[in-house]
Amino acid sequence: MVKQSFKLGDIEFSNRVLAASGTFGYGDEVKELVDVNRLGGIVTKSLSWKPRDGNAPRRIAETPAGMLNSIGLANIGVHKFIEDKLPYLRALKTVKVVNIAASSVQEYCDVLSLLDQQQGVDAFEINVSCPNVKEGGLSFGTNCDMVREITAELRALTKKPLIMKLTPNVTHISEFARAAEDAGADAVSVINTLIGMAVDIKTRKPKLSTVTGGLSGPAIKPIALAKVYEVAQAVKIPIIGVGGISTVEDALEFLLVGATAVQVGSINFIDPSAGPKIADGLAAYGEKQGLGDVGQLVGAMDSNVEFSVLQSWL
Amino acid sequence: MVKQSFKLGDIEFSNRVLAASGTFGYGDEVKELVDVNRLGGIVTKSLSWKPRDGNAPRRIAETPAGMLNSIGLANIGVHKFIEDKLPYLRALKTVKVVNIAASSVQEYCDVLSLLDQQQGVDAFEINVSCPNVKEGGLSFGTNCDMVREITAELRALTKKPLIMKLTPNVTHISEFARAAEDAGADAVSVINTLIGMAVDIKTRKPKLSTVTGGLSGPAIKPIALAKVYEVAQAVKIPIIGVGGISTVEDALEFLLVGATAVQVGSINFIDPSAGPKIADGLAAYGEKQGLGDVGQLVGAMDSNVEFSVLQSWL
Amino acid sequence: MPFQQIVPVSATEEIADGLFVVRFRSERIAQNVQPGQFVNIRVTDGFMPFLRRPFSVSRVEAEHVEIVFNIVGVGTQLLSLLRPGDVLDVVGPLGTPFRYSGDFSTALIVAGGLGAAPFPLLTSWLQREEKQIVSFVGARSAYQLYRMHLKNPHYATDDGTAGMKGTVVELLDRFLKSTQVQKPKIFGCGPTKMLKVLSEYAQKNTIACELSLEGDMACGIGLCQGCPVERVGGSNGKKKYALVCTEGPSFQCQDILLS
Amino acid sequence: MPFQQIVPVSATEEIADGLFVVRFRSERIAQNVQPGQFVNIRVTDGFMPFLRRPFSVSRVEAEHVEIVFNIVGVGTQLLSLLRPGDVLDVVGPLGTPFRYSGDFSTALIVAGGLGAAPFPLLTSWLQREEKQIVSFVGARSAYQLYRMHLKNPHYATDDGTAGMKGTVVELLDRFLKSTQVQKPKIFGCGPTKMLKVLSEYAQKNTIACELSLEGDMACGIGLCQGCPVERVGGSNGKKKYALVCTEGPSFQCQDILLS
Ligand SMILES: Cc1cc2nc3c(=O)[nH]c(=O)nc-3n(C[C@H](O)[C@H](O)[C@H](O)COP(=O)(O)OP(=O)(O)OC[C@H]3O[C@@H](n4cnc5c(N)ncnc54)[C@H](O)[C@@H]3O)c2cc1C
Ligand SMILES: Cc1cc2nc3c(=O)[nH]c(=O)nc-3n(C[C@H](O)[C@H](O)[C@H](O)COP(=O)(O)OP(=O)(O)OC[C@H]3O[C@@H](n4cnc5c(N)ncnc54)[C@H](O)[C@@H]3O)c2cc1C
Ligand SMILES: Cc1cc2nc3c(=O)[nH]c(=O)nc-3n(C[C@H](O)[C@H](O)[C@H](O)COP(=O)(O)O)c2cc1C
Ligand SMILES: Cc1cc2nc3c(=O)[nH]c(=O)nc-3n(C[C@H](O)[C@H](O)[C@H](O)COP(=O)(O)O)c2cc1C
Ligand code: FES
Ligand code: FES
Repeated sequence: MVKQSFKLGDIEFSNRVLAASGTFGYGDEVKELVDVNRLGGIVTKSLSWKPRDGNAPRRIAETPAGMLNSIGLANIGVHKFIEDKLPYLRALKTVKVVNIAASSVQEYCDVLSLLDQQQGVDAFEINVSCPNVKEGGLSFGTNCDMVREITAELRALTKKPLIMKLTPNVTHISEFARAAEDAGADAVSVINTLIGMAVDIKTRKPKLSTVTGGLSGPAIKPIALAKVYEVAQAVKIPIIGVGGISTVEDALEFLLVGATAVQVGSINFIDPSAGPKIADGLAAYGEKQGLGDVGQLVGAMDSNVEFSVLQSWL
Repeated sequence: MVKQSFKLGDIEFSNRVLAASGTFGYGDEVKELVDVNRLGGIVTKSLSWKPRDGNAPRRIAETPAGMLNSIGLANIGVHKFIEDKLPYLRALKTVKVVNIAASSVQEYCDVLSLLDQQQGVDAFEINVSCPNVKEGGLSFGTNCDMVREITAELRALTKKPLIMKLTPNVTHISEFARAAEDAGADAVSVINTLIGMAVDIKTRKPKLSTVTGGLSGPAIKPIALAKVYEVAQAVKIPIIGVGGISTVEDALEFLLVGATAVQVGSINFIDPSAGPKIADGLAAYGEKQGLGDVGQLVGAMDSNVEFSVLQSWL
Repeated sequence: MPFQQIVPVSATEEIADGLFVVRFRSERIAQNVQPGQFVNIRVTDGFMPFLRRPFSVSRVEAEHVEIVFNIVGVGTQLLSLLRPGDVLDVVGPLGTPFRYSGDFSTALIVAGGLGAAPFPLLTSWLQREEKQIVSFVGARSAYQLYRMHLKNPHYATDDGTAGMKGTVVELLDRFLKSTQVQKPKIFGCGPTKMLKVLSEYAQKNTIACELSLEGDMACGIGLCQGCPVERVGGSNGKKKYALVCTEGPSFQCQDILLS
Repeated sequence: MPFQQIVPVSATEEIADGLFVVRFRSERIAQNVQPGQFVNIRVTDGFMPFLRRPFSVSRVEAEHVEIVFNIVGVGTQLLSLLRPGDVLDVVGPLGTPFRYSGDFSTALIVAGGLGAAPFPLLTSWLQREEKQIVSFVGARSAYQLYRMHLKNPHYATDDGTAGMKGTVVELLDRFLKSTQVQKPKIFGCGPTKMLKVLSEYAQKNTIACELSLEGDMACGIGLCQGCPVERVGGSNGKKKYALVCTEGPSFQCQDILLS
């Protein structure tokens, strides 16, 4: 039997496939369709201090091999989460990662502090792709100093695994990963959605109420993979790969370039049991390859290739 | 009859659809398959001072609704271009835009100066997604000052339309567009390819010999559209939209968000006559909508939407 | 309680020009579905189109489930090409059903275009509840009119090529002005613009009214928060939303704001 | 001179387990194609898969063109599902043909697996040129062996389930050691590893040898520079490349470096 589990700090994940934030609700919506415990972990929808109703419709647009969303961080708020959702989650064997969104550093701290005391919250993932009210709405995640500051502040507040989820909408994502590492993060999740948009030709209006939105799905997989690879060259902390992963082969690509684990996002909408299937597939692949541990695949890409940064790809 | 033409400086394009650099060779490869004169213009493969043999195989990998390439700027060099290709091009009625790649500012200047004297070269597009040898291979295009400098230097050397082609692999592409505008560019092309990669699970090697490559095709259309929209809010010079455009509807989306014209790239590989088809489609659409000029569609998106930068899209 | 199942297609039929019925075998869905619920269908093994497509369950016969649709894009195009023997990846039954029982005597079924889809199933359940039923179906022209499996149907077309010339809400109004109806309840489904007019009509005339909405969905099962409809009760700056896929697609008309 | 055409499929056949033939009608391609050339086929109207798929023209009969393939991925899967009456978007004929005439008397055809695809057409042209032909076909096992439309065929399989146990180059070698051949020329097609061995064999024994390569292609018509093969004559730091789609797929073995 090939080993599937891995650890982040004191927390042991039974396998390397997690459900990504915002694509698996709070884990209870699909309990009839999927055996949630077959996932290595679930990451909750981003939680903020107060509930958020989210953006006006239309929030979803389909694109070639992908989708745009503009949910607006709609969530029930941390208090209702603790009351209504945590009791169900607590009973699960899978690792519960709570994702946090906020519009100020203080709000990140408040939400995390409150959750840190709760039983059933195993780890934190921090969504820094949120508009920073103080900076007129510019995303925290595109400012390296902000990412460092948020990481440091939160690090001081919790001993649980702290995962910083990075945005790909920057020139050098590795700088942000390094900032997170320096400030004490246990891991980084790479990537959140890419900025994209679509226009309805008939009405001549943007398809999404917010004009632009976040692109996800198979279309972005090559970009996500390149970002994970870039980060893997830059930091020593574990990387959780996310972006377009829909099959076992996709997950393998992410492990090979250096991801310790992966998250499956949009594919949950099409196949809610994609995560468990991919986890099983990774185990079967490891078995077939005669590996003792799926972890042996992490960073195992054969990169003995003639490569020079002076080569351009065009 | 709806007007299809538009002008850039003194150069008149017969319609708003151009073939993108690197996806239409030097225009002579497909003369038997396509009536090249039905395109508003053709942009040549990037030319450098000396010929370049390009990267080792493998240079192409297919991805969901897109492709990765790592051609390595393979081209015949500016001298051979003038000798072998320009005579054919000169005879064409379509606008000939010559795209230039270089590894130093001096090389950009040398290539442009030589071409500027040639009859049959109507305009220049400058590919700044090239590794800058002086900066250890970092792309010119991710450094705003470099883009400004290259634009200014080249502006001084030519009176022909100067189009700066921007890379999307930056945090705020509009800053680069503004730099190009300030330094005297006549237009910007938005976007070049996105950095991406793919791994062959069987060999555990990167599919491309250069590990990472450039992602193009329908998959990136939502990203390209958002970049064009961002640039349209920031500059007054014309924008040429490029990225994943494969249908008339795609082209319309780009015009609506503010592109003056579009380029079709990867779709040429699948359907070499996609460009003329899209041009005809735009004219037919304009006709049906009772427009006098296809140009009336430029920036005609109805953006009367409730929108605040404080809204996040996740 | 929804299931995800690979089901065999038992029939595909073009019942009118451009109007298709696909029937598949699923005992579990057939036994569990209630009127107004939908199934979410994966139309390709690949990723284009990427998302599932939601369709109301239109009829159930023994272990067979029927959906009805016309071709609007690539998803419905692919569905129309299915042949008996093909298989389909289906999630369902999903959503909150119509409140088909309760304190009303006459069901006034109001359908715009293929908004008729959920009503054959609703009709058979209403008959079990021994409700009276009158149906009103509107379309742009005779051509697009859905005419099957409905009780006491009245028709309206925009161009007058079948039934009354006018909208289906005008048709309903004319009927109610000429006919005494005891304890009516409207069940409406169709384009949002029509539902908005219907909702206003029902509220003005204080008739109970339930609407089945269509909205863009990514998941259909409450995971993505992608399918909001505005809920009554928000304050100006802060709107409140309900999810069409789980809290709907059926809503009491006074609970939601259509735009 | 290539054409882009929408052509009707006239037949699809599984000629052996997993081995498919698709035949389509195109007078223009049928009349213009030369052996070793290929067609580039769009396997879907959509964008998944995104790129066309290149296939050697295997046979021509009147206005009908035949390709042969086995299912390796999504593209060949889609092709295998084609039915007579379906249409196909085809670009061709493309590439540099085999030099089928010239100063040789005996053609030694060497095929690995579905590398046999271009040889039925080559065979008929060689016969017109009144060349002698001997064919050598190798495969992993009897199961995968291509056995049709070739002249004087000899077989080899890795597992010995048909013909000689061994590689097709060993088979060729054994034949040449036991048979006197006047002015031979090798035509090879198959996996790159096999072609590399064949090329070395031909050069060591100074036999003229032409190889038909497969390579990843984005366009197939010289637009993308995506299909390089290393050309002899580069210096260490600066390699030289030829394009498989236009300068090939047929190359003289001494002109290229396989890896
Ligand atoms: C609860 C519900 C029940 C429905 N029942 C029926 C029915 O019984 N019969 C019927 O004909 N139609 C029904 N629809 C509408 C049907 O889902 C769409 O017509 C179909 O998804 C269009 O797919 P397409 O690929 O053919 O069109 P596309 O060209 O892909 O899309 C055409 C338009 O359909 C809309 N659309 C695409 N995907 C979705 C989606 N996932 N959800 C909602 N809208 C979408 C988009 O706005 C798009 O502009 C229902 C929709 C919902 C939400
Ligand atoms: C000039 C030429 C002639 C060929 N003739 C034949 C033939 O007669 N019969 C035959 O069976 N095969 C032939 N091939 C190979 C055939 O093109 C591939 O097997 C086919 O493209 C695989 O497509 P797929 O979608 O089924 O597989 P995929 O799963 O998409 O791809 C499987 C593998 O095929 C390769 N491939 C995919 N797309 C291409 C492409 N555009 N060009 C080259 N390789 C690709 C990739 O390396 C990939 O790993 C030829 C290839 C070339 C270049
Ligand atoms: C509808 C939707 C909602 C999302 N909500 C969140 C969120 O609340 N917080 C977060 O950190 N990421 C959110 N994401 C991003 C995903 O977790 C993931 O990073 C991204 O979608 C890329 O992965 P994928 O291509 O597998 O979907 C959301 C994505 C989608 C599609
Ligand atoms: C194979 C290939 C080669 C390219 N070569 C160049 C080039 O030489 N110079 C350049 O400026 N852009 C080059 N591009 C980028 C395209 O011009 C275009 O910006 C990009 O592909 C996005 O458009 P698309 O999605 O329509 O292909 C190349 C793209 C591809 C796919
Ligand atoms: S469609 Fe995903 S929550 Fe309703
Ligand atoms: S495949 Fe494009 S140049 Fe050969």
